[in-house]
Amino acid sequence: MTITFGDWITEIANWVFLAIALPTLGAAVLVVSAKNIVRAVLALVVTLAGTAALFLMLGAEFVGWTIVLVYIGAVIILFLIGIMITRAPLTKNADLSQPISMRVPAALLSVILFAVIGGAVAASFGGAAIPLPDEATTTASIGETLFTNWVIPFEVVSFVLLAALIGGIALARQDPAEEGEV
Amino acid sequence: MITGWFWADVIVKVILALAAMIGMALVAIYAELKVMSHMQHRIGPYYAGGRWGWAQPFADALKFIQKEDLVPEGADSTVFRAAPYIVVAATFATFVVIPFSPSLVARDLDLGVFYLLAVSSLTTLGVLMAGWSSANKYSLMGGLRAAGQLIAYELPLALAVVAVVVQAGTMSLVGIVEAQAAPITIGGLSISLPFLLTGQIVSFVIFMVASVAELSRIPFDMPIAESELTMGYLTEYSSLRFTMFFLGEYAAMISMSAIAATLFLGGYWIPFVSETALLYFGPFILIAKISLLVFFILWIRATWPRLREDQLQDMAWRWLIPIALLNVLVIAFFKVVVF
Amino acid sequence: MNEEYRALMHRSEVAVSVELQTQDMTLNIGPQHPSTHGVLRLVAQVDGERISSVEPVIGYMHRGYEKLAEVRTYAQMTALVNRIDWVSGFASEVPFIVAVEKLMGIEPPERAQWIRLILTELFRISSHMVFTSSYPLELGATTPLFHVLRERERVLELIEGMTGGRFHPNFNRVGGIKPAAGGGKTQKKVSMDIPEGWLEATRAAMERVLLSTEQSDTLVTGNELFKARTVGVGVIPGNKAIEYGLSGPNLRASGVPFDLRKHEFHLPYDQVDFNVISAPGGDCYDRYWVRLQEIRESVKIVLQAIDKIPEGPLRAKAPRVLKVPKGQIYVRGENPKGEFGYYLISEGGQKPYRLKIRSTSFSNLSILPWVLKGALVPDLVAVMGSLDFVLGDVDR
Amino acid sequence: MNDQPDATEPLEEEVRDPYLEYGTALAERLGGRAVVEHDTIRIYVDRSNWVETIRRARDEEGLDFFSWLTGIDWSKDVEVGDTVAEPDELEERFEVMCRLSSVEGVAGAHFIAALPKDDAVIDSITGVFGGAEWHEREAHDMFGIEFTGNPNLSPIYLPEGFIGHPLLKSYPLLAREVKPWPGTVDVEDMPPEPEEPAGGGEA
Repeated sequence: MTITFGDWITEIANWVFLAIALPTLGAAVLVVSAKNIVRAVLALVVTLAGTAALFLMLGAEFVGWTIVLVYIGAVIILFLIGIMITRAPLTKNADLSQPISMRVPAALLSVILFAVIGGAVAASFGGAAIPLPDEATTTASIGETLFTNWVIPFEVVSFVLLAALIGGIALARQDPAEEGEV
Repeated sequence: MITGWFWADVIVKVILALAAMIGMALVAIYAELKVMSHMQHRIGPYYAGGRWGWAQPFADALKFIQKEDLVPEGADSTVFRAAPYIVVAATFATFVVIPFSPSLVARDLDLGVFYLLAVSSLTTLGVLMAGWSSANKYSLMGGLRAAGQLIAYELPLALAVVAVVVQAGTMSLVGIVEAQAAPITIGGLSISLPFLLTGQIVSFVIFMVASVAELSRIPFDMPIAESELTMGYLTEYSSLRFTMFFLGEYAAMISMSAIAATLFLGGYWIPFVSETALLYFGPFILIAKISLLVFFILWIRATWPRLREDQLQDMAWRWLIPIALLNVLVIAFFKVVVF
Repeated sequence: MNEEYRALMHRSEVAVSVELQTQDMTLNIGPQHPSTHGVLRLVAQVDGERISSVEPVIGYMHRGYEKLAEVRTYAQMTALVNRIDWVSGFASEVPFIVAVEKLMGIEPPERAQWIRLILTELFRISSHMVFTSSYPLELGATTPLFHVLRERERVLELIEGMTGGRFHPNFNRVGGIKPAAGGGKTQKKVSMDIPEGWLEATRAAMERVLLSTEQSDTLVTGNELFKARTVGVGVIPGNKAIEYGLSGPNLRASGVPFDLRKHEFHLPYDQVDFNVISAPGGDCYDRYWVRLQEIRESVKIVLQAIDKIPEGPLRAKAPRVLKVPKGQIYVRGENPKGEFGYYLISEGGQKPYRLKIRSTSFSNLSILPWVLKGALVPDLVAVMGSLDFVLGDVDR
Repeated sequence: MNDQPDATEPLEEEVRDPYLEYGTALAERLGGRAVVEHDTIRIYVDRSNWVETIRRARDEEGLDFFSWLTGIDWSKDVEVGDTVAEPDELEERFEVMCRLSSVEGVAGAHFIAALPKDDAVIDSITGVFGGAEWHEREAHDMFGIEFTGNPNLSPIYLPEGFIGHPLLKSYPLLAREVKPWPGTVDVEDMPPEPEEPAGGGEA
């Protein structure tokens, strides 16, 4: 079944989709084009928030709020702290602007990547629509599947994360003896 | 599906929640003025509005608003201007899921608790933005302190909540209240008790400590420590934007107390009151519990000096988080094995 | 491109391997800052929250008292000197007046000496109470301020009842003290003495002061958070304190039990019984604790003095126009903040030839760069507050 | 430390003056000339011995408490204030005066080194007492005395670019110049900004 543009545009939800998607897209462009590193990160926040909102629209509440909690609430904050502790000039960062010779291939690559992924998704799902879940969200079922069918991958992933955590601490922590030598 | 009524419903609820937030924040400001005064043997506000100086918070707000809205030279004005909105919006968003009675809740999300944690973490973002964009070293240091503090205490806070979720078996706030209202049978005696009395006392203490830290209130108010950083990330703010931060702070205090009351003290529910009565008296019951917790937070402020940033981090990572983890373990054990 | 990239890699590697190259930030604290007690500026080099060096910039309140002294008559100077350390004005008046009296060979009557002693101690109580009230405030505790200042008000009322002024009594005269406040020409005889009921009021007020120290004990002294912020913070060992000329409670908190009241007897301190409070730690907590205990000792002194104060005139005969014979003298006294002294050079005539003011806070503050090296920014506030300086006393 | 005068005994009416005895003995040991009046011990030392004397006073005499350091401008020509009593006998000079005392008793002495006015340079005692730094900076501000060896002899009180040394006897007190003391208030205009901030004998 195909959806005409007329059908599409009369549906109020699609307006909401546009209201979210367009700023998200704009913010995404801003992330790579911003002249100030903190602003770029803040634009990334908007992009992520938009993505989260799209997930919410699709009824994937758990994923949506996870993006907010993990990406905006933790990852971005750590980005910002890292930047601000080391250097956070309020002016433009000179080393952020790349020469044209680097911009053009980057833009080209992005467009190709988008085309490939978009094409692949469209080709495999086409106009297939998944009905929005009713009242209950899918969180319970996510949890259930995670801890029954996928419990081993889940544990493996958490183990990897733990290892990464320990590795991070080991890297960041200065050895007192070494410090003494220097 | 989404209909026109859906949007009308949303708008009405948003306005109601906004009114509740601002109204309760103003009351909290007034309470702070009065409670602190009496603890310090002062009279406190006395003239504004006549009796008991009840209009003092309004007068304060008006005074702040009529000041000049300054953006410091050299500041990143877009970010600077946006920061207070983020803080207020994040605080406001928490009011959406707080149930004031079985039916009086803007939106009872299935993921209520998860949503709360996600949304309240956005405050950090606003604070960091405010600190960085002010072009002021005190502000930057204050913002960094705030962020470090909020990150450190998000963890014990979440873990304390996890313990409650494990016991209740749901993340919906209404569900959690109902779980507390459900009677437990010990021997022949059937009784319903709030979670505080049924094994969550450790979680409650951790939650309260962490929430005071999240609120940046004494003894954890290093981000705005006036004797060190003048006013931290708020230093450069004036006028309406300062008022927003100010209101946001007190609204956050209310919302944190409301969450604590809901999670641990039974929210709008108290024993021996029928379902129907709760429909009408629920809000008052919840507000009474909130007041109790707010008073507790004010009391702390009147009593204690502030800690140092490293001591605060020490406390979070070396004490609160391990204890909270252990607590989750114990509660999960009881939940799975004993009951 | 490749080479550039390699250079970039190289650079980053170097930066990481040496150490994380973060630049020290210059943090300008003051001259208008809530914790500097006035116009003091600290130029601190901070690495994150750690202070690598701090340079106090003083002189914003320099009023040139030593120069002014050379154009003021001795009588005019008493009004000036109690403005040096305005929290304890009377205590800084006394050594000056004593210096003039000694040069002129005038011995003030006993009663005047005792009144000087009582007032000095009242000002000490008042000054220490300012400290015990405001120091917790620097650490974020608001309530002690109100509880302590409320009782300090009683002390100020006493001072006002006697001298007519709350801060700047200007009450000393060469040869004794000024006639007490109150009364007019018609009541000259009555008003020439301590106001009626003043001694009883003092006794009552001292009760309140003791009560307030107990309140401080329960609210502040034992407070775990207060201890966490102050114990082991800003440690000044005894020998450093001596080297930098720290005196008063700051010195005694470093384990040096030196109190001028036990050595210099231009006021009858030899006739009252009190302990020299000292603490071994040299940290902020000890500096707080010593001052709190000294309030109790001062109360003890005042109560004894009330019992011992003899009857008699308030003022010895002194010429109306003060001409001080040639000579040099140094008189020091135990100001609430420490050794406060005047080196007075008179070449005859009505004005000093040179007056060197040994102000306590100047020396007490001079240790700040040493003690703050390597401290954290929050400790800066804790240490600075614990030194209990008055900017007027630093800048003179 | 045995030579400390015992101040608990009344000093007057006694034949022996403990301060005088202590001061003379101290000066003898440290190599200086003692003048004692009004219980104030002054020990005049040569400026070449300045640091050495201070160090010895600290190490050998137990005078380890650094109280203060300042300067005195002895001058016949006095712009403000009173002149000296016998101007003819006065030798124009600076004096650098440092008070050391003990934290165990009343013992204490003022060490004084005279400096000629055209060569007001003396060694810094910051190596002996770290606390002397600020005091020397103050004396440098107020009198223009140079302290060789002071690590940071920048102005401490005076604003940057200030010309002149306020505590010199030749330095006019501007307020006194335009308005005789005790002055009538608000009669004259404010003094115009001086072209050259009052330096030496400008007035």
